[in-house]
Amino acid sequence: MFSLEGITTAVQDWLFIKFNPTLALAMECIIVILLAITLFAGLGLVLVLMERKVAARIQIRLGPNRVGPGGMFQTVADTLKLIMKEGLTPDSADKFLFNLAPFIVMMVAMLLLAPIAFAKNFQIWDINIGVLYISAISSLSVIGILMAGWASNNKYSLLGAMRSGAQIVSYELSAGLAVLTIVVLTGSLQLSEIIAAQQNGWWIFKGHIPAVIAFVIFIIAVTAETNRAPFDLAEAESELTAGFHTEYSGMKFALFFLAEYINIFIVCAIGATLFLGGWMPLHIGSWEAFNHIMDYIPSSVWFMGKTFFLIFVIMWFRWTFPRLRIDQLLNLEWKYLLPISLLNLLLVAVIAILGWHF
Amino acid sequence: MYNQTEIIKDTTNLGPEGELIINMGPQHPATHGVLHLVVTLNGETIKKIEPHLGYIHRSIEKMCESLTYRQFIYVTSRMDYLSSHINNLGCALLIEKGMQIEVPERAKYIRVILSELTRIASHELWLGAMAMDLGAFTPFFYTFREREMITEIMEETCGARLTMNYIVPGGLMYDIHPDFQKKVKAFIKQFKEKVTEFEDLVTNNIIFQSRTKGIGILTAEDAISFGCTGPVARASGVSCDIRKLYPYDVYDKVEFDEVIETAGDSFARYIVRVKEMNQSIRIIEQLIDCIPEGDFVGKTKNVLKLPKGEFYTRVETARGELGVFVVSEGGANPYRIKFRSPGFSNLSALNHMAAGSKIGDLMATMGTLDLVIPDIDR
Amino acid sequence: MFLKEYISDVYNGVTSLLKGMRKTGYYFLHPKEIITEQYPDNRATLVLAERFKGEVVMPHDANNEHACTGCTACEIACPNGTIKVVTKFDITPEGKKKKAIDALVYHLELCTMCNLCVVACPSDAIKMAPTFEHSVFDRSKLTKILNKPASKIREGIE
Amino acid sequence: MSNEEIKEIISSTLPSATYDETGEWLNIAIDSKDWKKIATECRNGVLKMDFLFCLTCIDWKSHLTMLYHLTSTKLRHNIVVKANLDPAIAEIESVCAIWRTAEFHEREVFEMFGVNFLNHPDLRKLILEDDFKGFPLRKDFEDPINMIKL
Repeated sequence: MFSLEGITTAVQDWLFIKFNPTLALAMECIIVILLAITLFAGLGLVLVLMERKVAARIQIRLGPNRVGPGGMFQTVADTLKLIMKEGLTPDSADKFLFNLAPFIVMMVAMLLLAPIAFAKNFQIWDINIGVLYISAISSLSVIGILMAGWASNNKYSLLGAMRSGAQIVSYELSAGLAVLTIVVLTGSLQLSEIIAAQQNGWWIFKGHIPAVIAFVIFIIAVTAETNRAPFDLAEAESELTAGFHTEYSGMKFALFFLAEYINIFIVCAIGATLFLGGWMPLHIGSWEAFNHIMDYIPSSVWFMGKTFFLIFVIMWFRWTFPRLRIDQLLNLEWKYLLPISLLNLLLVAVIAILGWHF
Repeated sequence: MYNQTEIIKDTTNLGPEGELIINMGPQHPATHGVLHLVVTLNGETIKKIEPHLGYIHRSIEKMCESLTYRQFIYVTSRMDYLSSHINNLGCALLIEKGMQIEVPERAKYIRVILSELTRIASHELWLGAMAMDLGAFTPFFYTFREREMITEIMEETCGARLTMNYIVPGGLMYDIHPDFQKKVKAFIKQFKEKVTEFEDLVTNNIIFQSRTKGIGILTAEDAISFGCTGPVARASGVSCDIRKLYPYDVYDKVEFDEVIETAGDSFARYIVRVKEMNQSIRIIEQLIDCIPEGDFVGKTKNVLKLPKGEFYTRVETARGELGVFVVSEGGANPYRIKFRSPGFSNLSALNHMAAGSKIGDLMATMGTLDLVIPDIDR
Repeated sequence: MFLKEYISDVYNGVTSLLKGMRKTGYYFLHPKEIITEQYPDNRATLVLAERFKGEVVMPHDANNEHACTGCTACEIACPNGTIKVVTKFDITPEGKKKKAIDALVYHLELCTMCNLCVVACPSDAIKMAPTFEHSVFDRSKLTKILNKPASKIREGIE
Repeated sequence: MSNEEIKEIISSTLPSATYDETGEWLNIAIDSKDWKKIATECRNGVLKMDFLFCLTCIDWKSHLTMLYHLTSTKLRHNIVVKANLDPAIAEIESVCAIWRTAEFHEREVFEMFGVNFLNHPDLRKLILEDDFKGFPLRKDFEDPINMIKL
């Protein structure tokens, strides 16, 4: 079976033979950082194009189709355009915070990449509190948004930032509780162990209805957390023109834009890891032949397939639903999602204790 | 009194009681044109809305004073460009009333069919734009698909897609295209199939309903007091359809219902417009097969001269009652023209409707008012 | 009952959302519904309505003759001074002076395509042409002279 | 309600009103000072004129005429009330408190004709720029830049 595991071990062995351990570790770090940045750029380009194509298909139009075959290089061209643009800083803005904000948002997104298992044994940092780490870091992105909104000295930005603050803080809760159901089922915070526990079936199948409910709540909550429609109140362009990034232009705007898509990718990757078995292939009970065929598909393909499916679902939401109002958004969280997920967690705990899951 | 520098100062500072003052527009995605609202906010709650108009003011009333009666009709297409045909019709009706010009039956039938097509096109555009105001982008494209069919019918028969100028005093500029009836029927068929789409996508959508129900309530009394007309007033339970009350052309011969809702909120206004589209289809279906043969334009003099006096006609545009008021001195040009545009009066109710609600509600309220800025500024 | 209401609220909300998603999902899976017209590429197959009011033209026949008598009816009918008729006096073979057009100046940049000039024309000398690609880099190019050089009025038109 | 009945009711409030029935609707000419009284009577009295559907002004060069088109949404009768004003000191009572639609229409007439509405809550320019000089819809208005004589 083809796996990325071989490559990583080969590189590591080679480095440790050639150099002393400290230097080898440093070089590994550099390689990882470079890979992460490349992945960032690549994902950004792919996801933006994907969004535009999905939107176009849903809206009975063609979407970008001029630059490159099927419009493949459209986002590359857009990025080039954004790089060449002048990055304006408003006169009355707090210049330091204004320029810092996009990098904070970006950095948070980058940090979140660390514990994600892209394929079998292909993980930057298999931290033993992986799930906790993700919840902790992902709530930091609101600081960047608040910073951007406040520093712009623009009332639209400020309103957008305030909305986003209220939104992210409250949706953290139900996202956290939904993740917690899986932690309860697995009994571990380590992502690799959560994946390993899904060897004989994904949690969404094994965990009965509570797992499905948790999955739905997780998807809703992360859609809200990444400020995507129908929860895109922070930018709500028909109300606040562009919300917190109204004053941003050029590459600084592009960083916000990129961070949004990377965040989507990351939350979808986490969703795929927790509920859909990460890189685990689909196995159905005792169908040996079927399971065997599934095993031949590389683990990275499994992981990417699941992640992109979830990304597609989130895009599908965006191009279907109208936007909620801020008080309805908070109502949804506090009156519906939070009680349901608390109840759900209780159910899951009972299931886990009594060992009713497969 | 505001002047330019004061507006700028106000936006960087706070209001007298520490409120946020936001200049919404003239360039804003939700104002559909160059409407400028100065919104005073207390947090997310709106305290006061003050419209600043005139960004697209062309003084059409003054312009018309120097045009002849034949010429001034085309200018009115530029007022409410989404129901330009109905605007033209209002002006033509006024001249016909003033000069007692006999209009052939054929022309009357075609005028009504085209008016109703215009109304559907306008409501379709409104539906898409309104959904977009609330953050749903996709219905916009679906509505434009059907609207495109109407504009193509218009293009084929009138020679233009939006500002048709198809009406002359006494009838029509030229006869309908031979394919007209066939195409209109094809449109009706497709429209009936596709109109259910919006029920799934918009009308029954829980988010849409919660965004519009109980939002921007206008009571019947207020609607009358603010001079609201059209779907805005009808959603509040005021019967004000000019087509029913003062029928013109062949509206007295067709059967249709005046759509009236009583809730007076944004959702009622939405429902009124959707049902109105169906009523328009009903009118077209009754007329399309029985367009009488004959002339398409009546006999008129070369130079039209309205007798001395004051004349007023009203027509029901997609947005409400358009009143055309002409004062004639007996010459070839009108002495004074006043257009009582529906949007102008409807906009004046905005502050009353939206004060006290959230910014998001303002979009729902403004969206369902169906403002066309050139119609307000004239 | 509160709980029952709560559950039915959630159920109805979710089903209404799913219905909407089914609709958009249908269009996602049916690319045949796409209605985009790729404009500059489809120029060859683009059919414009014959009545489309794009610009005013003066048809000339094979002998380079037109039907304009220079009566200025169009100039009078035009609401915004788009047309300017410049007349001259031709000498007919019999030695009489006859009014004819020197130039029919048409300002496309002022024209609103209202068709009033075409309706006003007593000899059907001008008509609306279904063209729409009028953009040029120099505004002065929009001022056109409709009669071709050395064109004459057709015989028999008064 | 027929024109005769309307006349009777108006005359009982304001004997000095004169009538003109040549047009489509009954025209009532009043003195501008009596307008508020007539307006209140029309709105709240038996006439139930609750809908002010058109409010405008005409410049007759020698004088200005304010026109109020009123209708009743319950009884469906229309009247036109006219009041002549002196262009130099054009003043008339505002009817914002009676028909709220008048607020915008009066502001429009204020900037276009220079009619001063007394007791208007917010009499500012609505459409024109704030520093605009002159009253564009008056017949003696000249704007050499924007008005092109054809």
